[in-house]
Amino acid sequence: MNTTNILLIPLLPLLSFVLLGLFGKSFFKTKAGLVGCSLMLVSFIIAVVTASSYFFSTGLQNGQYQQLKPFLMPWLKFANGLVIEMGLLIDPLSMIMIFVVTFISLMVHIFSLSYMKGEERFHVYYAFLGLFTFSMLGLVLSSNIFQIYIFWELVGVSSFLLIGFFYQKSSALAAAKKAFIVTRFADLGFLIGILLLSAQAGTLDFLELISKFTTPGDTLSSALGTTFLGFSLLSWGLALVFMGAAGKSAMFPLHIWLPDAMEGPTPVSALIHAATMVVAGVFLVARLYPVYAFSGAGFVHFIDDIGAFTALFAAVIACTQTDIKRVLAYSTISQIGFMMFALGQVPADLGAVHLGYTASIFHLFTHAIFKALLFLGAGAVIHYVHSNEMKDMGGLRKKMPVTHAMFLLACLAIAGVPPFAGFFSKEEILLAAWENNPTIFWMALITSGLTAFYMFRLYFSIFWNKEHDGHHHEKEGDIFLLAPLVILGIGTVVAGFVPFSHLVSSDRKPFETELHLQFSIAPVAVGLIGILLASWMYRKHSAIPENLARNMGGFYKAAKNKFYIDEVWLGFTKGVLFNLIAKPAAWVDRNIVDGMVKATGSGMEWISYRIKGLQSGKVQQYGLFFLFGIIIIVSVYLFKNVPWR
Amino acid sequence: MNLILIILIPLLTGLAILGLNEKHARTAALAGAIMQVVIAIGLYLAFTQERSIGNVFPILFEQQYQWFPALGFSFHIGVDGISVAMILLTAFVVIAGVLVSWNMEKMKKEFFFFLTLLGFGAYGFFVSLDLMVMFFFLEIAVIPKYLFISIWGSGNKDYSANKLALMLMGGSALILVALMGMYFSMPPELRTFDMVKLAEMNIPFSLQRWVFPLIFTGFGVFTAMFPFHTWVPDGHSSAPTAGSMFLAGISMKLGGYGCLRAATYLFPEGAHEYSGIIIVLASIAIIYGAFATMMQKDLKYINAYSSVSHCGFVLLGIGMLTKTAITGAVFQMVSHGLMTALFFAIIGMVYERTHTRMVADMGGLLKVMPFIITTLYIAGFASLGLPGLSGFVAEMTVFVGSWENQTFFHRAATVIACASIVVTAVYILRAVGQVSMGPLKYSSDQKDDARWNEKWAAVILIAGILIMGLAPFWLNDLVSPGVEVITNKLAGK
Amino acid sequence: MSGSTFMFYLLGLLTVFSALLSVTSRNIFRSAIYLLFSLIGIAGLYFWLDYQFIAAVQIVVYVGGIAVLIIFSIFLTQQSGEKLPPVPGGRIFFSALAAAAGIALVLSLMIRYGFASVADKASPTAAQIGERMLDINGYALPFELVSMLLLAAMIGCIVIALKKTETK
Amino acid sequence: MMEPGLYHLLVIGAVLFFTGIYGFFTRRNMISMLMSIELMLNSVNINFIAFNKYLWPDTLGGTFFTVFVIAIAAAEAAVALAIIINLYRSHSSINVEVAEEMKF
Amino acid sequence: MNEYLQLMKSELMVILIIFILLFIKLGKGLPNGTLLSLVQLLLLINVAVSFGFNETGRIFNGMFVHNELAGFQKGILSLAVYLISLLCSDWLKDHEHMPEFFMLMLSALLGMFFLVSSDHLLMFYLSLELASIPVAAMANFDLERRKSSEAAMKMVMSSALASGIMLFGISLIYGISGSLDFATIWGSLRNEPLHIMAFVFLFSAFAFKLSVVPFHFWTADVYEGSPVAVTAFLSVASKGAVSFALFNILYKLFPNLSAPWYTLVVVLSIITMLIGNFFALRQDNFLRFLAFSSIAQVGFILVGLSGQNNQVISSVTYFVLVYAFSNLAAFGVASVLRSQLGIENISQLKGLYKTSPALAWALALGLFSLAGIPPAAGFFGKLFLLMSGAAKGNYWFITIAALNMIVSLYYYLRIVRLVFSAPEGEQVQEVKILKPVGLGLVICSAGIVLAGVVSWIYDHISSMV
Repeated sequence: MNTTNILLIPLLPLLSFVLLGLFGKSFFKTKAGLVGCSLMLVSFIIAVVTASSYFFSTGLQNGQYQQLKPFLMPWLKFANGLVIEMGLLIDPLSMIMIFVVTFISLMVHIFSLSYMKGEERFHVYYAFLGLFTFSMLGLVLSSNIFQIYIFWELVGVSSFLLIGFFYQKSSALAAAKKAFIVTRFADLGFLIGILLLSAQAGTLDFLELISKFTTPGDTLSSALGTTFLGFSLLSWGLALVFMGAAGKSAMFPLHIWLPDAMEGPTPVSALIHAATMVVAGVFLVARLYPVYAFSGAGFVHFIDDIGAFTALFAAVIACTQTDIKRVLAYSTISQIGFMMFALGQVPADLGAVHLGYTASIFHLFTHAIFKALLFLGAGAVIHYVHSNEMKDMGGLRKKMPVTHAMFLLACLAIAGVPPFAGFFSKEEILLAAWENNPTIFWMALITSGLTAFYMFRLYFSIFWNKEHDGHHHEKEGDIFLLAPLVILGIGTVVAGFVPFSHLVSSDRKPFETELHLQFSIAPVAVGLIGILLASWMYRKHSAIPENLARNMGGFYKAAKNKFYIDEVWLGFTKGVLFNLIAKPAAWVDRNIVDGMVKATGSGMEWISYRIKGLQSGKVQQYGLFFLFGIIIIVSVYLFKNVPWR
Repeated sequence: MNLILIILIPLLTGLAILGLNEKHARTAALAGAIMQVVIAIGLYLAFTQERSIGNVFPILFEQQYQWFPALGFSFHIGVDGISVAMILLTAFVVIAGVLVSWNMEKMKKEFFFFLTLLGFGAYGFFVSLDLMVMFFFLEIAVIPKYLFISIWGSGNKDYSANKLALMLMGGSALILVALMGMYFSMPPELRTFDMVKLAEMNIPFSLQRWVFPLIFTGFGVFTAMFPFHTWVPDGHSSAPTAGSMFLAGISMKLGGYGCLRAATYLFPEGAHEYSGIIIVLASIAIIYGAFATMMQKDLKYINAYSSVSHCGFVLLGIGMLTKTAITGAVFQMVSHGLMTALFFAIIGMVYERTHTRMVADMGGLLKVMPFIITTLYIAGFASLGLPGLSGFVAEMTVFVGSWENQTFFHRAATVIACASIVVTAVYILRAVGQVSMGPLKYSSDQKDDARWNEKWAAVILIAGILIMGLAPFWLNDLVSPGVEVITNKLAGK
Repeated sequence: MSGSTFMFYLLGLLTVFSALLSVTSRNIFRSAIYLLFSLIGIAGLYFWLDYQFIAAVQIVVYVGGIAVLIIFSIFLTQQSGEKLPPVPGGRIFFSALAAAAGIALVLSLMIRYGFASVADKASPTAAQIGERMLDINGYALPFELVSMLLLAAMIGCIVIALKKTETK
Repeated sequence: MMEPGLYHLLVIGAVLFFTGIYGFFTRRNMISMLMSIELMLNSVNINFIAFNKYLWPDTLGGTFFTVFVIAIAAAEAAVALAIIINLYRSHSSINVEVAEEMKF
Repeated sequence: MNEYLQLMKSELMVILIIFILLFIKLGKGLPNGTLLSLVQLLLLINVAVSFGFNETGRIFNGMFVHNELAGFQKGILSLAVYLISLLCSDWLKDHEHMPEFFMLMLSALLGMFFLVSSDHLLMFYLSLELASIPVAAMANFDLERRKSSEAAMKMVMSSALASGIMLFGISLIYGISGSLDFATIWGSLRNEPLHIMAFVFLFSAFAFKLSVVPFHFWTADVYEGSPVAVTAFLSVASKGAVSFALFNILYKLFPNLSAPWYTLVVVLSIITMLIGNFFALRQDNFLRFLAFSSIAQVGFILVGLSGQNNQVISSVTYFVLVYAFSNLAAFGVASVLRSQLGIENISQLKGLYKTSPALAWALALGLFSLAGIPPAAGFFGKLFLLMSGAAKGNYWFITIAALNMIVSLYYYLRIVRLVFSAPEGEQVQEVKILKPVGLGLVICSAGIVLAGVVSWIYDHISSMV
């Protein structure tokens, strides 16, 4: 595998961004989509080739996948050995990621051909998709913690642009701003974390950083030795970096931006807010996993608590939402929660197999596929009924059979029903949890039950329930719309059988995992219960949900209002940042700081008017001043110079 | 490379403009500006050429002429990497300014004359190696601004013009006193204003400790140092477009450059003595400016206040006294110069079409003026520090450099500075988003996009921003040797 | 109390009192006349100091010239016998204060300084004065300069005070 | 002390001088202001002569100064009177208070 | 005898011109225009004569001292007079007493010449009177204007008072030292109360002529009332001459009292700058404004005078030269506007640039130079004054001075703004610029631009001291 090929993977999408951005309108017009797709396709093929060659031929050297840096370019040298490098880091993680990213991105590109047809800013859309894909690929291939921060920001901004794509909707603007600012706030932590860690380690390169912080040495000892507010600098750094990760991956309490981000075009949600960008946080933690794992399990527990809580919390909210995309959004949050806490499952002795790590990446992989499928399916539905609301849907299974089938597959997968993809990955996660931390396991179990419930609630109320008339589309959608669904559907079926533990593991050594049937009974059962419950409530139109909601009362209301987290944040920004800081600052500036300047000016005017009487125009008075002047001067001198006075 | 050219060209251009009639003034101005760009780039090439053939002498292309020898002046000019960067910046901003004001109606001739005069002052300032020559050019660059605002300005222009001129002149008065103090406190045989000579001798600390703060504050006024920044919002908002571009783009950099070259470099011990205060003031400026910006309703005010915040980074970088931080400060000067000039240019274009600068009165303009708004986005992203654009490079360099200081105080200041990038994101997105997105508020929904001159102005500046943002190593290689000289002096080597 | 001493005091008193009267009297003619007396008294003092030449100049220029000039211009500008308006008290007070303070200051300083008089010699005769006046190493240059000044003054007076018959 | 000497003359001079100043400040009539000035000049002359007589009898400086002061006094008086007369033409009064148009 | 001619060449030249004019006047006379141009020509020659061929010498046993520097200073003064004769042509050419005016102005100039090069108290007194009495007469030359005669009255009265007080001081000095010759006096002066009083009495007269606060009150009224030509002469020539003379007084006559007079000069200069600025802030009458601004400038001259010996006189001389150019540019514009449009107020200058750009540029240059803004020469002038003051190491003083520069900037720039702003409503009508006026303005502008950046002028001056 040669470097230029790998470079092409991110650069081709960039090319499509530049081409379409500059000449899209004037030159390509409606062909823009095709340009984007073809470039993406090439990039995808190269990615597949690269990944497979890595995994199956070159990568594995004497029982361990090695980490390669085929390309490295110093980008900005700081003084003391700190260098921002633009590089490629080839290891199992990044390989899996480039596959996922290019694959989903390609699907979305194709899907959008029909979904976005006739949009005024069609070319811009594809340009932005290109930009995003480029940044995401750059992110996953980064060899340098600062490089990852750079692409991290780029990803954020392209998500901003895509969320705000329908720019004339005020809601889109609001959502885009919210997404950007919340993640930006999180990135602040990431940045400071980087500064802290890099200053401690004296390097920005991932591998060196990891080795410096995992092998005992003065770097590590100083990082652990110097403490601030009772925590070691290292845990501060990791916590701050995790803050960034949590922001991107919508961990509680920074999750608020993700549901609103659904304002963007649905394919975009599929790409960015389901499959790729939102898992960047997981990726980051996985990237630094050795350090997290090593840094004395202290901080890792925090990670898995957050993850598990987020998973449960989001699942509860998902059960109450009626906007199908929001349901999917919350389910995404919950699933990422799974991945996150899976990463937290560090075995007591670091030598042992880190099942959680593998499981988390595995789940990332499968989830990307079926969640993309769900979103695209939802997109198809929305495309069909022109609404996001469940109440406008129902009984679509006859009208759009393909979509229905694929959607069902995806639901089964996410519900963890064997033999679909979700089953395997979630299995491993639960297993890892079971081995390390039973409480987490139980939370996870409940969550997966809820997952099954709300997914099938969604499924039934879209495709079954009472017939909803008033849409007279004949065709379900053209080939571009359906092909991606089908492909992803196939993916959903087969993805589970990938021998993932052979590919990805914390120490990059392949290991064996076997299915523990007796263990997997419980999750599957919980899943089935959830499904049955959902079908009983939503398969036919009935009053059960309302009654249930009424009985649950306050809790239901709270859940439906997302437990008022948004309101809390809003209160914080409006109340504190604006009214308590910004307003006073502006006032002080105008009235006090500037006031002093004004005061000097007006003071001079005042004086000059007060003393004008001296110039009275009376020549005798002038003379009087003259004489008094002399007398005063002389007598001053007398008192100054003559001691005996 | 003869540096006299750099000073002479704008001067001759100005005279030519005065000589020509109303119609051809702008052509002459443009020609002059293009020449300046060519020369600036030529200078850059020559400079790198010299360096590549291994000329490590810090100052290149020196020239020295007798000038008031009786008083220890001498017309001594020369450049190092920092000045070259600044000269490039000036050339870019000047040509952009000329292009933007291409369709100036009122008193064209004088307008372009004063614009070129400003350029003249700036170039002279950046090449001068004698403190008094520096001072001379510094003051040359002040008064045209006054006339700019008071003649071509808008709004409460007389007040703003006075405030700007008086505060800046107040700053230079402090500098003047400090310079004289420095001169006469030295033993007669050592008295000189020549920076090269001064850098070689070591000035007693007792002198440094009162000269440094005066000089630094004096130049700080130009860079909107915290309590002395209030001329910025009024001045920028009342000035005509090209005026604000020059004000924010270059003349605030005069201050930063002076703080670096005249204060920190020549009085290192003083710098060490006062760095704490500088850092505190800079952090205040950064965060407080950012928050004050959040409350602004007028695009120009927004950009003006954000300039206060951004120039805070310059002072912070200088105050941190580490090589990286100072390099970052220089980066920030260049980057802020480019992006704020771009921002003001865009504001001018938008204003020309919508006849308002109030954010609340605009909306959805992306539909009617895609190019302009796209550029606005680029400017906005640059100023909120998006990677790939200049702002990011500069800010990150400052942060990393500041973090190099181990003490809690320095790191707290750095964290505060970092926090400002969030606030920046908030106000930039609020403004830009409101202007560009949402329901359209415009007289017609016909396209009314940039004209050729505006496009070129924007493109030139964007090119600068992108080059710096994508390939910072060029600028880094240019600047860091110059900075190293300064940091060596700071380290007492 | 020799005769000369008595003479001196007489002259001194004449000078001072007529001066005081001339600045206080509210009839301008009277004050002009008092001024005349005061000037004559000063001339007398010069005689007493036997500076005959100066005394002569004094009488010729002042008594004969300036005083007459002043009286003429009073004729030009004043109807006879009208009194000057009274002076506001504040002005008088301040002026008196200033004058008193001045006298106190000057005299105290001069007396405290203690000028030591030398045994008096013969005063210069008109002849000596004349020689020095026209000596190129003496006072020739000032002499010429004064002549220029008088010329200028004359021109000025003519231009200003000349009654314009052919006004435009 | 009764024997008249330098200081008696100096006292006379000082008194005359400040009498003149007093007059200058208090008189409303320009001509009488002029008279006060003449008094001042005379007092200065007395000083010169006195100094010349009692302290530096062998120089002629004081004497000559007196002569020239007298000459200049004449010139000054002439010009001043001319100006006053002209002012009288335009203001038809020589009271100083009529000439206070320009102020502040 | 030849030596006398050599050393007194400029004085003799002036006297010659005076008599030429006198004879022309007494003879059948000439039409005003020709006479004016003749006078201008003669004055030009005079400028040349006074600048060229200066030798050092001391004649009339110390009553007349001449050297290169004195020659240069006389040159500056005659240049000022020449420029005035050019710039005020509008007013002069149809003034019925033009020859007398020149005779008076020239005799005043003669007085200044002697003032500059006299080393003897008597000469000092005489030349000072010669330099002021004719000016008082000139101030009255607008015979019909009430203000003019009021100005003349105020001037003559207060200058009489001043010279009276100065005479008293001189008499004391004579009493103390028994001589009138600087060379012999200075040794016998000590830091004693009486000596100080004598000094203050003497100093006050110069302060009066320089219009240093609190001896300045006459200035504004006289400037406003008198003809522009006279005002210009007062504010440039007589100020220049007096400041040269003051240098002699301070450094040749009272070196032993330098401790006391230094503080006096510093304090007075601060007060002067402040008062000048404060009053100038709200003036609307242009000449009155210039009066107060020139008072503020005098404060700066005092800053320079307070300094270290060698730099003082060079910086002061240079400043006076620059100040002559700058101030005369402003006065030239003022005189053109007053005599053609009767404009006296600043507020009427609105939009002058529109109608007559040449005047506007000249005015702007002059004001910039007065405000001390580079590249105008005034910048260097003030800079050097400040440097000579700073040499004493009294930086608070310098700081105050520098801050005063800022205040003055405010009102100078205000006028420039008015001149360049384009008003909607009424604006200045067209004015026609006579050739001599144009020439004068060109000379002034050239001087303003070149005298600064071309450094050899200052180098030349400092080489002479």
